[in-house]
Amino acid sequence: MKVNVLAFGIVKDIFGNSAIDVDINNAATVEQLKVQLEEKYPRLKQLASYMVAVNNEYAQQDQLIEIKDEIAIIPPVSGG
Amino acid sequence: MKVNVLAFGIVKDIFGNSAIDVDINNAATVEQLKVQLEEKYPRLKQLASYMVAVNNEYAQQDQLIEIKDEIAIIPPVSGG
Amino acid sequence: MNIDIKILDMPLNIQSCIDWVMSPECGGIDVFIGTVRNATKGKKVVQLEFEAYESMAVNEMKKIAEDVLLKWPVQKILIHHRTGLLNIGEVPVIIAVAAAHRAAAFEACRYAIDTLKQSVPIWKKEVFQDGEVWVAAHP
Amino acid sequence: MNIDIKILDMPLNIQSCIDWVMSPECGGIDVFIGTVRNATKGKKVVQLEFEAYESMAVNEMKKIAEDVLLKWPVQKILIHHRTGLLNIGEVPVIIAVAAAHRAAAFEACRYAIDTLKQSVPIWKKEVFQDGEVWVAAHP
Repeated sequence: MKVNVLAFGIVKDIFGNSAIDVDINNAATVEQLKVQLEEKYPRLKQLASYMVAVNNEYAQQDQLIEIKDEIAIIPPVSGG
Repeated sequence: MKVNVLAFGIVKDIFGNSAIDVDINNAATVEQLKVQLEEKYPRLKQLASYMVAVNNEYAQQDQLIEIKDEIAIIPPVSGG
Repeated sequence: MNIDIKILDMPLNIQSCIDWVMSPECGGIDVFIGTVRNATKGKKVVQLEFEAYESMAVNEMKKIAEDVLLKWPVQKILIHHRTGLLNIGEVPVIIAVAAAHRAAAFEACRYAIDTLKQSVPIWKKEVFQDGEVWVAAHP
Repeated sequence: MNIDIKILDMPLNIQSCIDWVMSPECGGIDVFIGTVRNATKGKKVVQLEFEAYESMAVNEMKKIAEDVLLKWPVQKILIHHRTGLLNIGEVPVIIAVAAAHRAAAFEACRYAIDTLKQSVPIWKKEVFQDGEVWVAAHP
């Protein structure tokens, strides 16, 4: 299935875009999405860390991704 | 010698005035001044505590009082 | 309502933030105001740019505020964060906490800014004369 | 000068206090604002009256500010205290501390208000509907 992944901060630079479409297996987990993204965008692995948010909440590695989810890549935050 | 003693807060009520003149011995200490004041104004002893300031500084019990000193009775502070 | 959370792309108004948290029941207000410093690690900063994942950032800021109200006897808490390009001396964040007693106001305000910096999806880019850098992105 | 100490018998101006401590080198400002509460120990307060031994109070406030500059990496500290009759919601005290990093600002501001309440010769009289009381005078 195709999901849309939002990018912020440095991840926008890495993707070259503020959102990208990614083809993932049905019933893919957050971890599987990360592996797939890191293959296509190796610079993700150079970050201090990054999280995935699903529907505006930080997601666990084993969380299943569903077609209608709002997915976002969250590099280290630095607000305030 | 005669010294002028400033009063603040509840001590103004106790003295009935914002300053009083007190006759003390030459070379009297802060402690001796307190004893003398407490004899004349027993309500001082009912305070939670009180300090004497000499020339805008908190004074020790054994500090000698001099004729030109600015003396003030400092009941428990409650600013802020 | 005793929580006010906002992400704004215009200058924050400090006085109106303080006015909002004041109430006849409160005895102390602690306010934290972040400001844009002119240097970082000895290097001159020209501007800062703040970007937010707005819907999620508001969520996370609300969680912080709700946590504060659970953990401390606090009457009101306000968290405003600005986005966009900021010059030196401008204010990216204001947190104001009103409580009957000052200890709660201080502790809650400190907790709120510390937690905001850890969990709220907002990013800061430092703009130098010779380039720019997303803060904290790399080890 | 990096210390601003004042005792005033007119309303304190919060915004101008904050403006005074702000500087391009500072990254965080912590501000404590005392306000007059409408009740104390469950009893309704009508007004507060603040009296200061002004010359000594300014001395003691300066000591606090100088202590702060010795103990913490703080850029500027302002302490303003008001005297006279204050109504509910009015502001008797403002302490603003600017530092490069927020931890110092928070700790110094907390220290300043805690110490002020212990050592600065200022007195507060609570005015109730049925009388008045000098706070903390009696055990």
